[in-house]
Amino acid sequence: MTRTSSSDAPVVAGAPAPAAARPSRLRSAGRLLAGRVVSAVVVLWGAATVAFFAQQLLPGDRATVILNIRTGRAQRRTPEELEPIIAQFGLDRSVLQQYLDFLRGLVVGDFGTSYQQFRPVTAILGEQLAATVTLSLVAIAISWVLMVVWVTLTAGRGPRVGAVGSGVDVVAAGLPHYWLGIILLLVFALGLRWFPVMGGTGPAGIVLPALTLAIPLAGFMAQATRTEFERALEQPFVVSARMRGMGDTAVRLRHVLRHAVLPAVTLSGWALGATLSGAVVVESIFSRPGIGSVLVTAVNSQDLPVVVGVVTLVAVVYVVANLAVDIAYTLIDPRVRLS
Amino acid sequence: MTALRPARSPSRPSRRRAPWSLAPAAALVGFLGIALVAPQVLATHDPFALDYAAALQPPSLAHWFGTDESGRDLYSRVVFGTRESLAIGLGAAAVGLAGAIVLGALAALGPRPVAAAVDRLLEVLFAFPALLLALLLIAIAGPSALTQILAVGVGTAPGYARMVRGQILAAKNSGYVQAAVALGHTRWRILRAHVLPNALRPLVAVFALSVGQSIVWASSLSFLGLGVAPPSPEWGALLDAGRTYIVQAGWLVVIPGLVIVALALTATTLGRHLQAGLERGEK
Amino acid sequence: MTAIDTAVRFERAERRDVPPAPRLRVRGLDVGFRVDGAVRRIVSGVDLDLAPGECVAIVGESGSGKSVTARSLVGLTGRGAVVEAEELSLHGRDVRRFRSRDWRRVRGREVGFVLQDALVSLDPLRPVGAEIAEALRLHGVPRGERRARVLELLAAVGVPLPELRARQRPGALSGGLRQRALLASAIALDPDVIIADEPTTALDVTVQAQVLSLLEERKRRGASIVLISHDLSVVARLADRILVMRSGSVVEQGPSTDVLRNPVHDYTRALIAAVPSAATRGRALSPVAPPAAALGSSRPAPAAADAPVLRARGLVKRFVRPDGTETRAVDGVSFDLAPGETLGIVGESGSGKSTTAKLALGLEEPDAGTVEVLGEPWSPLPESRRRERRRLISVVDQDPLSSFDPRWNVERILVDALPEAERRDAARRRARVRELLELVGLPEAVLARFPLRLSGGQRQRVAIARALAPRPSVIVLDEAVSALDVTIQAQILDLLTALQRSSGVAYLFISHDLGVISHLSDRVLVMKDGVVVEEGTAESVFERPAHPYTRELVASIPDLPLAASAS
Amino acid sequence: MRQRPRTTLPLALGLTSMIALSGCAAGSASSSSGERVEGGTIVYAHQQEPPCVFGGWIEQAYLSYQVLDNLVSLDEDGEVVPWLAEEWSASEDGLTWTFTLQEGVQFTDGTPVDAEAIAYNFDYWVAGGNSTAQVWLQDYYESANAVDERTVEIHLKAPYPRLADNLTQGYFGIQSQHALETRSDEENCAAPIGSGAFTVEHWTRGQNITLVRNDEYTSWPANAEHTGPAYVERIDWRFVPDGTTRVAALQSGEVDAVYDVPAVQWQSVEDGGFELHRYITPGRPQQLSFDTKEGPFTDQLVRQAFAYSLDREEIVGTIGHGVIPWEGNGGVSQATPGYSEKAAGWYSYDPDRANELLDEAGWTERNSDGVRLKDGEPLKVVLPYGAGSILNADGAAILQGVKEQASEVGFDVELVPVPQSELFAGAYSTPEERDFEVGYWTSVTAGILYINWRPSTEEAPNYNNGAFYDDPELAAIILEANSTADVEAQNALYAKAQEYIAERALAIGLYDRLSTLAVDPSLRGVWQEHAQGGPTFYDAHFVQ
Repeated sequence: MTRTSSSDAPVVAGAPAPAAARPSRLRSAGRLLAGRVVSAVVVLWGAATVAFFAQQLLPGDRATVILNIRTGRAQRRTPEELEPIIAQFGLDRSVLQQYLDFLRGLVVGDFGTSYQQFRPVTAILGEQLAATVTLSLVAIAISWVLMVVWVTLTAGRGPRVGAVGSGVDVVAAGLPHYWLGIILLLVFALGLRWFPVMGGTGPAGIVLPALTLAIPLAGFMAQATRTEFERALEQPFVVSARMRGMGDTAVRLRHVLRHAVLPAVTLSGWALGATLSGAVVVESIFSRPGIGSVLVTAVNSQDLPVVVGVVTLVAVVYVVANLAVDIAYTLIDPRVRLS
Repeated sequence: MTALRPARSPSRPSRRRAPWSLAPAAALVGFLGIALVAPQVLATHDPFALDYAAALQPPSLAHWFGTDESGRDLYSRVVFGTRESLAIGLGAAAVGLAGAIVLGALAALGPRPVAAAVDRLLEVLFAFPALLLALLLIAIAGPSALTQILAVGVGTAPGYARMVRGQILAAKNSGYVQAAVALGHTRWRILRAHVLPNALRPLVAVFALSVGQSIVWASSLSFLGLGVAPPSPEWGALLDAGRTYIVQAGWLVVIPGLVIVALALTATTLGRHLQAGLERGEK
Repeated sequence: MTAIDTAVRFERAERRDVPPAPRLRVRGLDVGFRVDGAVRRIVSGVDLDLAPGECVAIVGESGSGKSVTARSLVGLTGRGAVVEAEELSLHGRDVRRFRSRDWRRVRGREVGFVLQDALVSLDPLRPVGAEIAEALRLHGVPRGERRARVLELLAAVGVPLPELRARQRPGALSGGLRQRALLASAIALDPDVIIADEPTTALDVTVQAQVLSLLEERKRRGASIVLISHDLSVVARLADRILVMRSGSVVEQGPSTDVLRNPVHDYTRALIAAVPSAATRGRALSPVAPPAAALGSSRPAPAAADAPVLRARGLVKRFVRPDGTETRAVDGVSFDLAPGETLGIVGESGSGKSTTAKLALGLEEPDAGTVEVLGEPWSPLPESRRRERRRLISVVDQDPLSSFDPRWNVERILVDALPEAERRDAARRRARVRELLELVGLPEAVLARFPLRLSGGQRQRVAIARALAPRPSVIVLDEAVSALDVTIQAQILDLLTALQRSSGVAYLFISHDLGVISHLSDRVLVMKDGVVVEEGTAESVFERPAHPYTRELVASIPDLPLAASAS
Repeated sequence: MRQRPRTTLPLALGLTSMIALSGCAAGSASSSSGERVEGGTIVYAHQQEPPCVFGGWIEQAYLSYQVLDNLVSLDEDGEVVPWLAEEWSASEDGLTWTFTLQEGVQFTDGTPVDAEAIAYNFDYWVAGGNSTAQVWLQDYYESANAVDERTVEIHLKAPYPRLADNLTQGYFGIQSQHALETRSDEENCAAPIGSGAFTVEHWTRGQNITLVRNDEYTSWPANAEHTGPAYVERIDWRFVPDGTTRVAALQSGEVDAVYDVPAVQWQSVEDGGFELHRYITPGRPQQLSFDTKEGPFTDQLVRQAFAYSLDREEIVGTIGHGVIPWEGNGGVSQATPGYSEKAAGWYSYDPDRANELLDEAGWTERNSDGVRLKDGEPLKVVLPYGAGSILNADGAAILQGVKEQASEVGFDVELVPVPQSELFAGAYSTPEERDFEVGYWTSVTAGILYINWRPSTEEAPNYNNGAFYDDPELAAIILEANSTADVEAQNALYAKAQEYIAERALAIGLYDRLSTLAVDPSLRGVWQEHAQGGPTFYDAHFVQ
């Protein structure tokens, strides 16, 4: 059934002559950027604040905790023992005071000192960030390859293939990291000995951990992509491309894919942040260094400065990732540049 | 980790998916149902009884899923673990969606300042890795089934909240709402009669999906040793316990894992079919 | 349907030499689709010859199988399709044996295909230039020559500033330019067969005219054209021969003049009669008589002296484009709508007519100007004060489906629209709902049904019933019949006329379709870029258009050979 | 198209068996001629990563033992032998100890290991520089002073004849005074300066610490197998929390030695031809102390009943696969001098006896779940344990056995795995919160009894007294033992204390904490030091 376009909102009508539009485009780009920066700052501040006050809720007397961490023995402490700690970390200050100092620290990029390691948190994170980010990026890259190949091969190929295709998507997306990781370890490292058992940071060591993160992510993205892919395949422009004499595969790769990956692009931005959750598990299974293990240790031993550090760091990653996504998005779909 | 969904509404399943994919799901649901109300019917052994003579036996006719380090029958433990695992899954999904609805509704319908604030809050929570929220919560409240439920719920809420927000906004700007306005209905009535029902209805399907995801999540917490107390046969805990024996007794890891995956898949399949059903209109 | 090469099967294929004459020769074309096991027949027994320089039109309403037929001609019928034919040959070659490689060589080079609405028929993510160049690339035009050729082509189809346009994406082009670009990509390799599937649907009349003349030109240059359309008047201008299709088979075919002037088949007659135009004013368009209830006791047409039920003065509505620039969608529009009168607002997309409707309905607040209903202020006014008087003015818009809550069945939809009093009282409620159904000629059976399960016509009737429910004095119809097939449209138009006669309700009728407007309206506003350029009685506007734009509009109305209307 | 079998389960199980096989396969280690190779890097996989190299955790003791030298060392017969100190003696009254240092030993920062430095280290420990050293010394240590370059005097408040024995533990490693005074906490944490056979080269947090040979090494302990610098150039001290992974890494040749072989894998590692070391740490075993202040266990009968209800030998035997020895003695482990067999054998598995005792104690009724009741109150006891920190997976499994067996006679034991964070936050530290304390404490002598059983007083609370059992009588016995010079007599007294504890069922043993090593055949000369069982790589060398 045909539908007229005459009820379109007037906004989309007509072609803005680029010459006329350029200054306003700049202006709006500026506005856009400003907005981004503001929201980024808000997110960072919010994340750090949430983390800070979440810690205030943690049970137990801070000084005792610190002392116990350092002595490695969990027990009650006498005031004499605690006094120096309280002094050192200014725990006698009011929460508000501590919060303000904390914020002041944030601004100058000082997250304080680890209770456990006596080192500045920034140093600890700086050390571990690379490992995790590499892992995440590799994982996302792999998942893209898996996803694109799989979807292009199986999407819009009739009920049977489709069922298999999406079936695999669902299964992959449903695989818990810890389980997948262990199985991969069991099969490829312990069993077939193809990869080292202890991940380490070498290139060989990253394969299994990355796969562990990549496979579920690929399945997850594939679900979204497949839908778009099949939707795009139904679009008239596909037909007209075929009518020009284009082969099916060519159409899929040159036209359809580009439309289909848009949701996946959005997802990957989110994934970069989310893979960190996965990293926690994966790093423990493959005994890799990284933010994940730092986080678990820190939370486990209530090494609060580190926890806040990680949270803020992740927030930063998230913000950056989303910015990257927006850019990628506009590259793939120039229509959204102004909206 | 696939707990969070992006802000877009859940993907449309290809309406062509054959119904046979439902058969195993239905069977599993039936099985779980029984395991839920009357585990003893399905169990072949006492899930807690120690039998050191029979420790670490591979799957056999006597012990379908084999036995663990203390000679307990894994199959029976899995069956008895259903209750707790499902309870946690359902609970977490409920908490998550409830939170999501409140936040989402505020973000979509609240007065401008409130909406803006909630929007930002969602941004912030979204920037928080779900597992981190969970870890903090557990550190605060100490590990237990309840904390697990809350942790997973809180961890998954932001993602769904965004979805709810989108749904509500979509409904709010829909043709039928405009028609209702044109008919002179009051704001509140339109909200009640059109916006909320239409926006929240898809959540039925989402709930099913999220149960599956929540169980996976909860079990990963158990796996990190932050779950329920032993000797509870909660599936994630089983997996964690089996980890030590992975080489000698792989089934202790493989089987509970398969069960969890199977359940997650069932939930997803059902959820998607529910979605398809809803989208196919009233029937 | 997905664009996958069709596995061509032949059962009744027998060896027989084919005279080389026609470029395209079809005999006994059957097309069916496999729906879980069984094959559902969509097209049966279509014969077709396409001589050089000839234009054959296939006319039919949605579901008549015309598009499927067209696509079968280039082997893109779709997944699960079963195409059988005694003969199916292109330039004398039997295409039934074609492998997908053979097809690819033919498509674009020997057969060009134009689809409707280039906004979606060209890849929205790629510059139109690239799309056209693609056709060239696929058929081995060396990289170096492509760019030049693309610009040539764009120029050839009358796109101004080809260099600039080639770099833009469909979304950035106006409907006309887009459609031209699409045409350019189809004729890039100068194929001598062009298949155009609804090439002008969803286009404004002026653009429609331009596109048609482009096709005409190709034809003059010796291209053979298969033109698919639901709109006889579009076809009339171009086609040498017409095939009228209905539910999969050809009900009538012959030279266009014959088919149009003295149609043999009832359906063809109905189709022709259904086309609204100035000539058909006050006449029933459809053989199907409107429901008796609607006719009621015909009232005398109200005297123009009556105070207007709806009065707009100097309405202005501004919009801010995403890039920050401001546009006036509506700029100083004023009008009066007398009781029982039909005021038509006509204009092309972006002319601001829909916005005017929203302002009239009080769904948008004007930035300047006022609206009065029954002499009392209506807009601007706080919604709370407007609410209780909203029953006076109701709306029917283009896409009823989206205006119905998908969770509600017809009964609930109608009940919801009743005034408080009637809604409360069960007996009156039931009575009124039945009455409404009768008015719009729907069986009671539909009450339990859900909008999704209704046909387009039924939906529109429900929408009208809902609009009537509060006994309004004005109904705003925004493109209310644009999405309907001609025959259905005819029925609805008849229904509207009948209802107005019986109930004396006034219509504010908005459409891009001058035929419909001229058929229905007493008075007409012509809008362009938010401004009313001409106003007057239907006769004066359409017979003696003053404003140049109006003249252009009227000129571009595709008209049927008048003989048709004299039956 | 043909159907393929779709079952994953058999596959997965198949895999595990396959792995078992390949495990053995890799095990068949290179038959070596025994020819020593100079240099090389030992890759050693340890379980837990400590926050600092030197400190009060046993992980730290193990680690710092490679980097720091102690005054004295303990040889395989439990004899104290010279290390940094050539000779030592205690005064008549036992209040003054005099240590004479080796000639010309230097810290790796070039400063001399002199009496000054030693004295400074003692003060440093007691001031909290090492929390464990601190609790050992604080109640006896008076002061330390340098008599001359090479002679240092330690003054005690009360006699402590076994002081030298204690000083052999890693907690008492000697650091450069100059380093401690001039460098930042961070530096001293990550790379303490000692005079040891190795120095800390780099610490990649979360992954490994690399130790590099100290080529100027001159101060090897008397019980070392060779003299001069260490044979190997480097030690890559990896942190691999998961036992399975560690063993697999060893079997696949990724590492040369691993710490803490999971009991269940002991056999396959042995079959693989790897060299296994097993050291039962002396001191407090993994034991259960009963809360004698609050709740049902204030009643001795109930405590005894609980003890009788358990077949600890069977539980530990199964979970420990015959590798982990079960321990009946709640005071000290069988490896500890002065260990009392009598105390260990006090309670054998005897459910009937347990039931009698409980009836006698008034817990006569039972509810539907078979839990005993006393005036309506169920016999519910809370057993928190440091999951993953104080107890490993095997320990947790053993506790589940305890819960199950105790339930037979009507105890309802609630197991509460407590994450480290909560422990550090002081959870379950009060009598109200818990009915048991689980845990071990390594030590060379039975002197540990003093730390665990010294009565808590207002001015000097003893939070290490997990049973909250403030009993002057028991304390008196232990104190007397601590200060008894004659080893025989001292051990007799310690034994008496253990039996005192056993008789009143204040604490019962579960199993002995092990320190185990598995070493690739190509690596020789690795031994476990005799104070705590940590790996010692000074004599280690690769062979062809």
